Parts: sequence; structure tokens; C-alpha cells
Amino acid sequence: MKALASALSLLRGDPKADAVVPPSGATGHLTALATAALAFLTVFALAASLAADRAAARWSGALQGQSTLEVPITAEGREAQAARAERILSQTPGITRAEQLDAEQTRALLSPWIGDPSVLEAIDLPLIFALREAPDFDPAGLTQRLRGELPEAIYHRHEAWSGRIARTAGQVQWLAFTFVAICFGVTAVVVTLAARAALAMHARVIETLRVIGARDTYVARAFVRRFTLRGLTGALIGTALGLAVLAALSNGPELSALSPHGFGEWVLFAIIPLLSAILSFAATRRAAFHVLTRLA
Amino acid sequence: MKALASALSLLRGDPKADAVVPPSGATGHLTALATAALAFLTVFALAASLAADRAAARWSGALQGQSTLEVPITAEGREAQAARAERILSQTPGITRAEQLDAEQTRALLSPWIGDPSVLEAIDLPLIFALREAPDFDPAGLTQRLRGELPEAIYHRHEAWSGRIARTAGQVQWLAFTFVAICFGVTAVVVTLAARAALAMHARVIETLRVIGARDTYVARAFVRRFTLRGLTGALIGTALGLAVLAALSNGPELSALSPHGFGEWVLFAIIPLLSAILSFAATRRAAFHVLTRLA
Amino acid sequence: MIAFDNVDFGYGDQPILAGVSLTLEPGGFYFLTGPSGAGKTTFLNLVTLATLPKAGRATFFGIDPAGEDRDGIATLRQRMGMVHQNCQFLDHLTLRENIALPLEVSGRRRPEHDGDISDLLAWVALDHRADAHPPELSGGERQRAALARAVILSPEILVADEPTGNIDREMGEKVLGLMVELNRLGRTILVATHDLDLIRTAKRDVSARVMRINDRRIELAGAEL
Amino acid sequence: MIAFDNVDFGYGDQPILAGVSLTLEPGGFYFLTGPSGAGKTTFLNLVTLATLPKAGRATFFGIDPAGEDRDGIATLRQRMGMVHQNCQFLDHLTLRENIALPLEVSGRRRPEHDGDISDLLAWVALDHRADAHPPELSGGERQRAALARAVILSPEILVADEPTGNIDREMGEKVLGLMVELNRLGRTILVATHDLDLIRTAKRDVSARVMRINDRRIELAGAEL
Ligand SMILES: Nc1ncnc2c1ncn2[C@@H]1O[C@H](COP(=O)(O)OP(=O)(O)OP(=O)(O)O)[C@@H](O)[C@H]1O
Ligand SMILES: Nc1ncnc2c1ncn2[C@@H]1O[C@H](COP(=O)(O)OP(=O)(O)OP(=O)(O)O)[C@@H](O)[C@H]1O
Ligand SMILES: [Mg+2]
Ligand SMILES: [Mg+2]
Repeated sequence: MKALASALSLLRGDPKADAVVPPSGATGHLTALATAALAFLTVFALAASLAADRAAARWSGALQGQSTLEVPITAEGREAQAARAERILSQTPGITRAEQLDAEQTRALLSPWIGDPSVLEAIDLPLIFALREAPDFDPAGLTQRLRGELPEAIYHRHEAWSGRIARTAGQVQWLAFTFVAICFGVTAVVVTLAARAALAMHARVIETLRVIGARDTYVARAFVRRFTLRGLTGALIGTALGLAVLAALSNGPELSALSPHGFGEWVLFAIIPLLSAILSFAATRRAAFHVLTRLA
Repeated sequence: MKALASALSLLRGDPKADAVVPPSGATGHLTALATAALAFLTVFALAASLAADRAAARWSGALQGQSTLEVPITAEGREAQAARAERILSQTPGITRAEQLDAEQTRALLSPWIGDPSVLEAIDLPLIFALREAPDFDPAGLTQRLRGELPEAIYHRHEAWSGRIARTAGQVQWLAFTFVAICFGVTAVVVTLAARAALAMHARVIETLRVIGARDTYVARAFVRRFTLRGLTGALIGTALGLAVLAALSNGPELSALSPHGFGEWVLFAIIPLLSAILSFAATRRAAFHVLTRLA
Repeated sequence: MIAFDNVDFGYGDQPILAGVSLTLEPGGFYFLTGPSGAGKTTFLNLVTLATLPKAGRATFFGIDPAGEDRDGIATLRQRMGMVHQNCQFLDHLTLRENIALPLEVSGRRRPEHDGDISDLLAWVALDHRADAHPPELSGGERQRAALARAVILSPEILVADEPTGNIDREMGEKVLGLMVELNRLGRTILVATHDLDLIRTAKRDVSARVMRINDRRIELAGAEL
Repeated sequence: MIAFDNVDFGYGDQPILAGVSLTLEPGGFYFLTGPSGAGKTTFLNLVTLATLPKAGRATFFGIDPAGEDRDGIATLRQRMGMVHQNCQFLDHLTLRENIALPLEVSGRRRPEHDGDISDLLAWVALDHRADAHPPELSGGERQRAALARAVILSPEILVADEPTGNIDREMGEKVLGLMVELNRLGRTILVATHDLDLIRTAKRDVSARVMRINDRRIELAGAEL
């Protein structure tokens, strides 16, 4: 509570106290530039982390205990094959649900693997059953039975490769998360370096102010205010640029997976400038008091 | 040539001249830390760029003009179906090659989509023909003909989705390349800030040295040497860590695509510490001479 | 007003001052002399709270700084004015702004002070340099500017370290005259100097007491001056 | 040795020195006086190449600095010794290392110089402070250290700005003695000071010439000193 109050009091502007710190020129621009660049990187690392999270959720949770039975249409005929398949599935223990996809759903499922929609129009669409399996379901038994009674059927178990995709996505997520953390860490280091540069450049200013009776907070405020604003501004610009690029990508089909889904995810990116500002505040304050407490 | 000679002369150690610059303590560690973190990020950005480049090459070049004809086995029988398919393909203008995959190749092609190998054992493997198409090939004609003469066949055209993958990979590559550039840019900014901090902290040192007759290169050398070494060391550590993580990932199946392929690509990563050192050198030298030429 | 009771001070384990007991009375005029390196600046640093005693007790306006935090010490400093041997300013502010700085820092700046600042600049003969920046001042101009800054808060005590070291005799006597004027207004003055002529001149106008640092002790000099 | 021919100098468009024509001869001993703010430090800056004339011509050891690059000016500076009004040192080096610095900087440091440095420290009565760091020195100790550093390269000319401003009379006469000694060894000496007593004392030992800045011109003072 007291820390927050002092944080707010430090941030509150006082143009006279601010004038006490000489303008920092190029160093200031460099700090904002570096913060912006890092925020830009952070946007993509965070977006990748979110996309990987979505992919992992989709591929692990959604497909858990799911499989597909595909029955290409043979001379026997669609209805007869469907009846045979339904009988087999209903008699297999551990199949909790078996739902035959309609033509629309079937085309939707196949199209990514086929591409040219006219092909789908041309062929006799296979029968496709979406299955739900109980945890104790025995896939080998079903395979055995299909071999005897419905040999043309192709049984796709999703778990094997969906699991692999999910694990990959999970690793990408952690890697991306590490990058987010590194970007924030580097932001803190950059601001600390810049603040130290400013404090060093103005060591005499600080000493002189103490000598004529200035309180520590009076001296620190101008520095902290300046660098917090700088960190916030840089991060806002970098985040905005990054989000603009993401938004542009979300229109093209190629990298749209990267762009945030829904209002909640977009809002999450507000963390970047906020955290940058907090890190800048803390880093500068630390640096300023480090210098001050060495003086009498 | 002269620039190189002066670069080398600046880098050559002179312990006495180095002692002239006060030890920089925490600022130095922070610089090395930031450089290391940035090199670590750069390693992944570069790896992603290389991986995307490989993917783009594989999916665009390799699959250009390729397609697959899949013929599920019906009551008609494997041989009869194969003969019919071969006849159709040989008579279609624009198909430059049509090669029937053997059982082994077919299983290899299907397994990623099926997962459980026992399923592949159980089913009657479909016939699969790998096709090569001339640029003027008309896929609609083939589809038309298949509908009449081999209705069970499924014609997969790779171009549609391989092109999409290739374009995605290309975009990822450019994005990753942008990140590499940003990381180097931030490295230059970090070193500049650190050098400026050091130079500001020691403004009086520099002034005093000029007053007692020191040449500019004498004054600059110690600063430039220190920060170049710092940039190099930090980047070496960060690059080594990044490559170690990449090597570890290349063992697991999930993210092995990220890890560099072949000696040439691994060596490419040496660019990171080298470029960091060069950037550090240039940034510090610029900062030092900027300060010096303002003095008499 | 400021009282030292058996105070010791040294750097590291090298003692500089030992067993200093003295009181600076309100309205007193004090000179401090002693050879170079004797500890004059060191003693002034103790008086202005730039350093704290190693042993013994010192009180400032009745307050023991040992019981104060850093803000408390800053507040005590606002009641003193100091002219350093090596005067420092904020180089990016004008002379006028620098002189007004103690008002800003203590939160007492008011528009009606502008006239006072101009008077003060005229008082130290720097009115023609009001808009110059400190690096543009000569050595003697800096010393006079430091004096103006030291008195702007109407301090209860003015402490000056070698205030005439960089100025000629004429200007030196003028600066001394300014301090005598302040002393007549009831302020305490403490001046460290090696310039015995200055002390002799002062003694014509005020009953100044002269302290001398001798072998780590501070003793009152006799009438020989 | 150093010749000014109709030299003008000013800051911005405020003229400080105008039409200065004079020559500092090898082996000469020169004093420069004038009121605070007259331009003494400014003139010394011209002599030590810290600033260049706005108009007119100046040559140093026969060399015109206008034809030299920054390294050439550094080399010219190595032939001069300067004691500033506000002496600066490298605070992280010891006093001994600071005094040896001009040797390092000019690439002339040899182990056999160690004895010279000790002699030099004793010469300015700072041998007991050899391992102290500059912020640990008193005002007067710094001025003497600056003198030692200024002479280590055996400069052809020694330039000192108010070298006795912070030291007592006794020590001041000792520092003057050191400069007289150097002058007897054939070095040129140029001292800016407002301390007329110091000039009188010097005139007992050497035939010093006294220059005075008056209304932007530098004129030779007569026998009235
Ligand atoms: N920070 C310090 N650390 C160690 N020693 C110091 C420090 N400051 C001063 N000294 C030493 O303490 C002694 C007293 O120094 P002080 O500055 O008080 O002398 P002074 O009487 O003001 O001399 P001057 O007339 O030359 O200014 C000197 O010998 C000086 O070298
Ligand atoms: N960098 C500068 N820019 C502008 N004006 C300056 C600058 N340096 C000095 N001056 C002004 O030039 C005049 C001469 O200054 P200088 O330092 O040469 O005086 P001085 O004779 O050495 O005085 P003192 O005895 O007080 O040291 C002064 O009025 C001063 O304010
Ligand atoms: Mg002193
Ligand atoms: Mg001067």
C-alpha cells in the first residue's frame, strides 16, 4: 500500500522537479527504441505461445479418445456397407458413440487433404464414422474384427499423431514463453543501463541536489518518471506495431494461426507495455536509490 | 584496409591503457547478460529462419507438378484396378511419369495419417501412383475421365496445399529474419547505451586524459576493447546456450525440425557472436569519438 | 545552535580530528584556520552533516541527527547554507535558476521570490551574468554564485570553505563584507580560510572568534591575529 | 616559444580578449593578473591549446596548430604542463599513478621513472599520501599534486592557474619556490594569480614580468608592484 502510494507519487508529474534532470537526448531515444524493438519481439513470442497453446488444447483435449472409421464405397453399395459398419461398431465394447458424418461434414473433413474441391464432387464420398472410445477400449480387437467383416474399412486412430502434435505445440509454447520472459528481462536490463547512464551522467547533479537539502524522493522522482514514461512509450509503440503486423497476417491465410483469437487474447497484449512500464519503474528506482544512498 | 588496421590496433590489448578506464562493475555484467540473452534469442530466430527456408524449399520445389492417385481396392481386385489405372494415366496428356508405389512405400506414405501400424497390416493397402505433371497439364480432364472409368480412385493434387505450406514457410522465414535483424539492432543499442553509460561515468577521466596530452585512439582504445570483448563474450555464451538447447531439441522428435542441418548451417551460427562483436566495436567507437570530438 | 561534544573523526583508521568539543552560538562569527590538509574541510563537512562523527555527540539546532532518517537530514540541511571549496552547480540551468534551486528543492518557490533573486545577484555583482550557465563562469564568479545560492533560504548558519580562494583582494573584501552584513542580521557565520589578512580585516568590523586546527584538536587562537 | 599575433577571443559574440600580441620567451617567468572574470583562465586556455583563437595567429614552438590534426595538438600538449584552477584526476588511480599518467599517455613510461616520481612527490610534500586516491586529498593537496603531474614530462612551459588559491601562505611560498627552481632550469613559467603578495615575493628571486588584463587587452604592468 505504502509502496503503491510512493509509486504513484513518484509518477505524478512535477515539471519543476523534472527540469532538475538535464534532457538526456540520444540516450533517451535509444532507450525508447530498444524498448519498442523488444516489445515488438515480445508480441510475436506471446502470439506464438498463445497459438501453440490453442493448438495443444485442440490436439490433445479435443481428440483424446477419438477415432474415425473410413469406409470407401465398394461394389457392395453404400447402404449395405453402412449397415454392416453400424452393426460392428454397436457390438464393439468400449465404443461409447459412433456417429456417421453427412456428406457436408465428410467433404469438410477430407478437403484439407485433397485441395481441389472438384475432386470431392467427382468421387463417391467414403462413409466416415466419428467414434468416441471409452478409456478401456481395445483398438486391436476392433481391427481384428474389421479385417474379417469389413476389410475395405480404414480405421484412423487420432491419438498417435494428435498426441505428437500436441507435444510439439506444448514445447513450442514453452519455448515461446521463455522468449517472452527473456524479452522482458532484456527490457529491464536496457532500462537499467539507460538509467545508470543518465544517473552517471548526472552524478554531480544528484550530489549537488543532496547538498542543498533535497530529499531522496525529490531527486529520484524526475529520473524515475522519465524512464518509466520512456519504457511505457517505447513498449506501446512496439506492441502496437507488432499487433498491426499480426492483424495484417490474420487476413492472409498463411500465418493467421498466429493472430490472437477473441477479445481476451488481444487484451492480453496490454500486459507488454504495462509490464515494461513496471520494469522500467522498478529498474530506475533501484538504480536511483542505489546512487543516492551512497551519498550522505 | 586502414580501418581494419585501426580496428586491430584498437583491439590489441594494452594493460596500462586499459587501467586508465575505471572498472565498470555491474554495468559490465549487465551488458554481457543482455548481449547473451539477445544472442540466445537470435539463435532461435536464425534456426527458425533456416528451418522455414528448408520447409519452403521442400514444399515448393519438391512438390511442384506432383500429385497422387489413390485407388482403394474394391471387389474388382487389385490387378484389374491397377491395369485400368495405368491405362488411363498413360493416355492422359500432360502426365509425364506415373509410378506405382510398392507396399513398403505405400505404408510409409500412409503411416503419418494412420498412426497405429497394426491398422496398416490389417487393411488391404490401396494402390498409390505418384504422378509427375507437365506445366500445361489439365487436372479437370483427368478428374472427368476418372469419374467415368475408375470412380473409386481419389486424386490428390499436392500443389494446392504444398503451395500454401511453402508460402507459410516463406512468411515465417521473413518474420524470423526480421527477428534476427531486430535482435542485432537491440544488441547494438544495448552496447551503445552501456558504452555511453561508461563514457558518461568517466567523462572527467576522458577530459583529464585529453588535457594531459593523450591522443584520441589512446583514450578510445580501452573503452572499445572492453565493450567489444564484453559483446563477444556475452554473445558467445548466449549462442552456445542457444545451440545447446537446439541440439537437445534435435534428439526429441517434436522440434527437431528447428535444429540446423549439416555442418554448414551449424557454422552459420558463428555469425551471431562475430556480428555482436563487430556491432559492439562500432557502437563503442562511435560513442567514444562522439564524446572525444566535443573536447578540445 | 550547533554543538560538538568530544567528537572524533577520521578516514578509514587514519584519525583527522579528535576530542572536538565546541559550540557555535547563534549570531557568532567564526573563522577556522590551519595548514593545508589539517582537516578544515573535514570539520565543515561535520558541521553541514555531509559526514557523521565516528565518536562523540553532535547536535544541530537541538536535534541529534542519529535519530533522523535521510529525509530528516535533508530538512536539517535546508536550515544551513554552504559554500564549498569546489562549488558545484547544475550545468543545464541558468545562474538564476541555480540560485533559486534551494527554494525549489524545499518546496518554497513563489513568484514573489523573483525580485529577491535579482537583488541577490546584484549583491554578489553577478546581475549581468544571470542568464549564463555555470560552465560559462570564471572561478571567482562561481564562488560568488555559490554564496548567493547558500543564503537564498535565509539559513540560520552560513558555512564557507575558502570563499575567497579564487578572487582578488578587492572582491574578497566585498565578499567578506556580505558575510558581515549577514552576521549583523543575526546569522551565524563559519568560514574556513588560510588567508590571515582576511581574518584581520574582518576583526576590524566584527568580534570574530578564530579557531585553529592543531594536531587534530581545534583550539581557540589568541590575540596574536 | 609561444607567440600571439593580434589574437582575438570571445565566447559566443561576447568578446573577452582583443588584439593580444605577445611572445612568451624560453626561460621567461610571467605573471598574469586582473580582476575576477577579466579573462585570465581564458588566456591560459589559449596558451595550452584548450581553445583556439577566433582571429589572429598563434604559434606554439614554431608550429601553427591550425595545420595540425587532433593528434598533433595532443603532441603539442605533451610539451606543456598545466595546473588548472579546478584540478581533475582519475579517481580510481592512486596519487602516484596519477602523477605518472602523462608518462603513460605519451608512451614514455619506464621502470626507472619510479624514483623520479617519488622525488617529485617529496618535492610537493605529498610522499606520505602517495597511495591515497584523489578524492581523499584536501584542496591544497590536490593543487600540489597537479603541480607534480604538470612537471613530470619536463615540459618546456609550465602554465598554472591560481596555483596557491587553496593553500596557506607558507605552502604557497613553497610552491612558488618550486616554480622558481624550474625556471632556473630553463623552463618557461606562466602563472595566473590575483595574489599580489605572491608576485612581490617572486620578484625578490627572479626577474618576473607581470601582465595585466585590462579592458580585454593584455598589458605589461609597470614597476608599481
Ligand atoms: N575521503 C577521504 N579519505 C581519506 N582521507 C581523506 C579524505 N578526505 C580528506 N582526507 C585527508 O584528510 C586530511 C584532511 O583533509 P581536509 O580536506 O579536511 O584538509 P583541509 O584542512 O581542508 O586542507 P586544505 O586547506 O588543503 O583544503 C588530508 O590529509 C586529506 O588527505
Ligand atoms: N565557456 C564560457 N562561455 C561563455 N562565457 C564564458 C565561458 N568561460 C568563461 N566565460 C566568461 O568569460 C569571462 C572571463 O572568464 P575567465 O574564466 O577567463 O576569467 P578569470 O580571469 O579566470 O576569472 P577568475 O579570476 O574569477 O577565475 C567571465 O566573465 C566568464 O563569465
Ligand atoms: Mg579544504
Ligand atoms: Mg580563472
